[in-house]
Amino acid sequence: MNVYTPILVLGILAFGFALFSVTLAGFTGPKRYNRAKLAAYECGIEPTPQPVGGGRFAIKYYLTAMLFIVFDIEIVFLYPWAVAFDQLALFGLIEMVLFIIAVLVVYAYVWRRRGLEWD
Amino acid sequence: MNPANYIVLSAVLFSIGAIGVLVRRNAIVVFMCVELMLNAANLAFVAFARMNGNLDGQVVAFFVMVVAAAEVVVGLAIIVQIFRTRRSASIDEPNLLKY
Amino acid sequence: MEQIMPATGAFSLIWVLIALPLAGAAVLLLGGRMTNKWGPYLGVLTVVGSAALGVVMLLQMMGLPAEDRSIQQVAYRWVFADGLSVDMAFRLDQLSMVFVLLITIVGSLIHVYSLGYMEHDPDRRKFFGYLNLFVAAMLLLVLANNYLLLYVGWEGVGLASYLLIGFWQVKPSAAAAAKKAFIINRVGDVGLGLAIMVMFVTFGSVTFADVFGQASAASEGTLTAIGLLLLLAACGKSAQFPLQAWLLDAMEGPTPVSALIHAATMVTAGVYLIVRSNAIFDRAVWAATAVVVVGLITVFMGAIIGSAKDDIKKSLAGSTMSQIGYMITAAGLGPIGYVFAIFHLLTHGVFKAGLFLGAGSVMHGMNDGVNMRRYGALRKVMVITTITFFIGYLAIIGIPPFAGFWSKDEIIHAAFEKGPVIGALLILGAGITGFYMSRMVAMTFFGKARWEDDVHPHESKAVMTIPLIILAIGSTVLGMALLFWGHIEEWLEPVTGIATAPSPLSTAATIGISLAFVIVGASIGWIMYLRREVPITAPRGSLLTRAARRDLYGDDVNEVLVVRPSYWLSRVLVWFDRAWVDGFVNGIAAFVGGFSGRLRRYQSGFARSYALSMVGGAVLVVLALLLVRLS
Amino acid sequence: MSAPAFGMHLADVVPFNLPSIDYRLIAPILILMGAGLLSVLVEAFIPRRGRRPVQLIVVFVALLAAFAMVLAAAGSRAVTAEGSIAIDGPGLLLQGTLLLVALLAAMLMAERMVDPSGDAFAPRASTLPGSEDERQFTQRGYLQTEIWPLFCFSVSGMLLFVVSNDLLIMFVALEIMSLPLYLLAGMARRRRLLSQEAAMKYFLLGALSSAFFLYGSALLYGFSGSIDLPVIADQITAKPSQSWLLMIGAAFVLIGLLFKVGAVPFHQWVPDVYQGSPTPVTGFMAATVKIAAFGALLRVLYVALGGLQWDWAPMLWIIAILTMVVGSVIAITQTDIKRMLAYSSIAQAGFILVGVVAATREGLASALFYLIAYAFTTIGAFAVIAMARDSSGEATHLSRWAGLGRKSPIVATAFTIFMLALAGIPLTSGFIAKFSVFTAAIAAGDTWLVIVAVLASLVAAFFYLRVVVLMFFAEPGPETATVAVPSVFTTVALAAGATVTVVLGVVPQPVLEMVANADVFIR
Repeated sequence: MNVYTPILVLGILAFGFALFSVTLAGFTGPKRYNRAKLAAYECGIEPTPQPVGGGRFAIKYYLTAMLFIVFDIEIVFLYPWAVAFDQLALFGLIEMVLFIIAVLVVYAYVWRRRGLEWD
Repeated sequence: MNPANYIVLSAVLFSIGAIGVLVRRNAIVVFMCVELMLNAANLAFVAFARMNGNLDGQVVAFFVMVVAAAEVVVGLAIIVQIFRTRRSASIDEPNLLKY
Repeated sequence: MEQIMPATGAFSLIWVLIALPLAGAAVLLLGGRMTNKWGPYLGVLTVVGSAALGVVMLLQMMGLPAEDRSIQQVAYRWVFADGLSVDMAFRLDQLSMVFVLLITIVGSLIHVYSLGYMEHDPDRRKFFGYLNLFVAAMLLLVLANNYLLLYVGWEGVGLASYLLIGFWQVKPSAAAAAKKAFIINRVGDVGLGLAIMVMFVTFGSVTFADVFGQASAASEGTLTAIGLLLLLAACGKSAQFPLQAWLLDAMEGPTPVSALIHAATMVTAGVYLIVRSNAIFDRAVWAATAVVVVGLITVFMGAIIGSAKDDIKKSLAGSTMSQIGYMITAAGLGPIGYVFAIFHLLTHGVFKAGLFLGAGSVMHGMNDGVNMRRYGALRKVMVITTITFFIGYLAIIGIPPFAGFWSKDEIIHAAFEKGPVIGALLILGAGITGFYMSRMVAMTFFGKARWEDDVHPHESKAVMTIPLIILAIGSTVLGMALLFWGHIEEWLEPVTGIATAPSPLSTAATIGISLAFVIVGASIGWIMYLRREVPITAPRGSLLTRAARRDLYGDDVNEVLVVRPSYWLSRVLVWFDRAWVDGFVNGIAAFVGGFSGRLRRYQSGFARSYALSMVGGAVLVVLALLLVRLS
Repeated sequence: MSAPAFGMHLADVVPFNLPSIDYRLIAPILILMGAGLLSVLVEAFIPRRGRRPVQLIVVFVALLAAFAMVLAAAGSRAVTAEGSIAIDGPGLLLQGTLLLVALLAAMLMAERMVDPSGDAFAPRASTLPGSEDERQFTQRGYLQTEIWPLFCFSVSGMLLFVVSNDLLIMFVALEIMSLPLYLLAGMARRRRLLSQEAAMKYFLLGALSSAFFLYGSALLYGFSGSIDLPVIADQITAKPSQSWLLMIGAAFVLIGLLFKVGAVPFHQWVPDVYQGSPTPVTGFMAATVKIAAFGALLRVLYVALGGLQWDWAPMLWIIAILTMVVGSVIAITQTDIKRMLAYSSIAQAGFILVGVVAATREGLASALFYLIAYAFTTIGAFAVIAMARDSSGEATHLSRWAGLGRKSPIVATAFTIFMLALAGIPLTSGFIAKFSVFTAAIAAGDTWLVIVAVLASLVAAFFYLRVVVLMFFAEPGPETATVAVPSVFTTVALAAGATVTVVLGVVPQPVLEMVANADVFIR
């Protein structure tokens, strides 16, 4: 049982943090309601009207999605290192720094080529 | 639960993927079927790792995920480009190169 | 094991023999237009240079004792890996010596002749380039000291021949002929290639010395396989049955090419190959027998085709096939015949080159017409050509003392030593030779003029007639010279070995009988084509009606026995050639082409159908692996 | 639960040692990956005008440095990076060849004299074909420089592919090699629809084949408990019983590799992709992918599946025959020269497979020699194709080649040399290559296979020589292509290709010795 205790604790902490933030925001933030905010799903922009039978996304969505997927999935390599970084010591650190530099180079490229700008 | 069942499941997924490649016409769907095949392989790796009692299979699964992501990016780029040119994502439509 | 001497003196220049024409070819082919003016002369000079060098080497070789006459020069190590060691090395011995002389001297004469013959061709430079390339490749073929290098030369002459047959590519017939020659020759090349690989696997080496040295250790089955493969190669290159069909079509090439490549040198490479490989054929009885059979069949096929064609070059081509058939037969006889095969090869190379060049001279005067039915009475306007052609005619039918008599008679004699049937067949062949050659001479130079209206025949220029005269002199004296002064038998004996056997017929009787046959055959030819008007179009009526129409003469017996059957046979053969051989070649081409057209339809352009074939292939691969495992 | 719990700390399961990596031996791979990253940075931070020269410097320096490192490592035999990478004779030989051929290919890709509007690549791959954007970019003379990072990554993948000693590294290398190629295939400046179609087909089918490879790897892992090739080999000898896992796994892995090689029935992408891609890229992948894929195929067959030789030999026999016959036969009726060379490359793959099937040291050595000879000849041939042009771009239809020999004899002569070499005519590299492969196969007892091979090469010789005849015998007409005058880049590549082709035919000795010394894989 004790193996799972930390997970349980982590879960309680996370839940508590979420509850705390939402509650706090509810008390302290300004409350201005409009139609968009009251819509069923809301992320700040108007839901695009969808043509019958499903529409097509702008190609921009795909580009952004592609960038997200790549950078998101690269992070998977950090997990094994995180688990064993004490055994891997300096060697592991250097390797991981090299890895992150490689990712950063690509990030720099995307940034310079305005891949991160919406328009 | 017998890990061999996972192998069977992965084989089923792999076959579904392969058949999907053959029968679907939309390039994106075909491409997703290929991804399904890769993930079937991933499942097999993890299940075999469990059966063999070593971690190699799980390491492979990590790498495959990343490679698959890279493949997605390249594939989407190509498909999007074709779509913009031809206003269609059907893989039967580009048919200039033959014989 | 034979003794091989290192190259000293003039022999250290063996490589120059090949390098000279090769350099000529390189300059001519790569030099572009600026070599147009002097290029052809350069081409001639390089070959003449090689010929001069060859003569010097001959003189030096004659000064050596017989056992020291096999000279080897290693240029460098060519291929060496995994136990396979092949040098870029040359071997000059008595056999290759005579070939070098034949190739370079006849080659020089034909080069000179071509200066006149090709004078007005816009691509003259390229023509000489290819011709030089051919000479270089042919010299490499005969000077190689191993089979692999020989194969290089073998492919080289094939390539040059292909380029030259198709030289007048604008004619579709020339393009088709080049294609046909190429395809059939490749079949022969496959034989040689496989033979070399089998040799390598069996003996671990492909040099002549090693292969022949170890031949006795190999099983007879292996040797027979090698022998048959070599025979296949020889059939392809030398236009022997069943790979003979390309030679007739090859006459689409310029006439000097027909003389040099398709009469004097390249087509005899098969004979060279078999004689050179005597150590193998001596131990492979079945292979040797097959050689004899092939040779005999071709003797008759060629002769009959020669009798049937109205095209002067094709008729000569048939004759070439037939004469090479003699050589191949002789080579198949074993040590009894090797020497005479080469002897006949040399004399034939000279007189047939002369005949072809004569034919070229005739065509030159006749606006390139080749139909003998439109010739006639040319002796009045082409005196030198007529005389030289007539000497060549006497040489080929074997009238003493002209060259062909000596060599052909030796072969017939040797054949009788082996078996009376072979000898008898060869004598019969000699009779037919007399017939068709007489027919040719009669139709071309005698009788009435049947020229087309706008043709004004004239004698050719000196640059063309001088080679004709030289070759005619050669056709006259070469036989005697080689036999009595050159002692060809002793000369070649260290390479080929020699043997004699008791013959059922005495030498005098053989000569008498064969001469009698030749004279009878020739007489029929003269009578048939001189006493009656030659129709301008070939008679098409059935044999029966023609026989009924015609008056019977005293020698009709002979006609019935020899001419009629041969005429009839020739029709069958021509039909066979058209319907079967051509059909076969064209059929293969059509089949491959059609197969190709069918197959490429599967490349439908649909990515999904490609994926289907991949997945299908995957299933098959898995099944194949499992089947092998489970079975 | 008997298997180790996943929740446990990693160190409890595996006693941990730091991996030992011999950086000197894998330096060529690292150099090219580094060059790829550097080249991405160049794209990001150097202004447009300066990109091309800087990129070229980066690429050429990296290729030469990597080649120097390969030379420095010559003679090494070691397994490094915890058994994932095997540096041995065949591996180093192929790496060296790959780098040299890639150098020539880079020169072709850098050429910008033959096309009046720039190089062979679209100024912006993202613009629509025929759009106003495209026209403007072309007018401004923009050049695509993003090909260079892709090129570097692809070459690094190839270098890794031929030395990878476990299935995971092999898979990753396969993808690093292929993904950039998919993109490069779609970047042609002219005939962009064809180019995009080629990219899509290449990508979808390539992804399908790598899925097969990966699933096969999974099954082999399931069979042997390891992804290391030598361990798999040990397990095959240790567990000789029939195993479905083993057989299907081996089959799938081989299918993935045979696809890259272009063997029938996994060949159908080859003609379409070769025809549609920009010609320098076609030359690049025709030469290098073949080397890399055969390197990996040989390693898998000889190292991991050596114990199964009696199982895979019959299957490869059939595939080799199919590949030779289908490639040679279909090539006969082709009218597009790039497509014809594509089918020719299929046929050539079949001939190499003949050496592979032999499964002896001679077979391996001869296949290596064949690969070297083939690669240089191919790159040269595509250099010529890139130069023959008309107003609409490259003149690839065969009718356009009629009479080319009269218009530009030198280029036509070079092309003739390449065709003769591919046909296996003596005194060219192709002859020695075919001869050594066929003798190796006969020595291994595959006489019938060799007979088929010889017949197929007979058919193949026909279409190679047809081009030669067409170039030299036909009269040039108004349709005949003109040969553009190239810059020093293409000239060097063409000259190098022709020189190697002739030298390997006339004095093959040094290279034959090299392959003979490199005929054993390390285990």
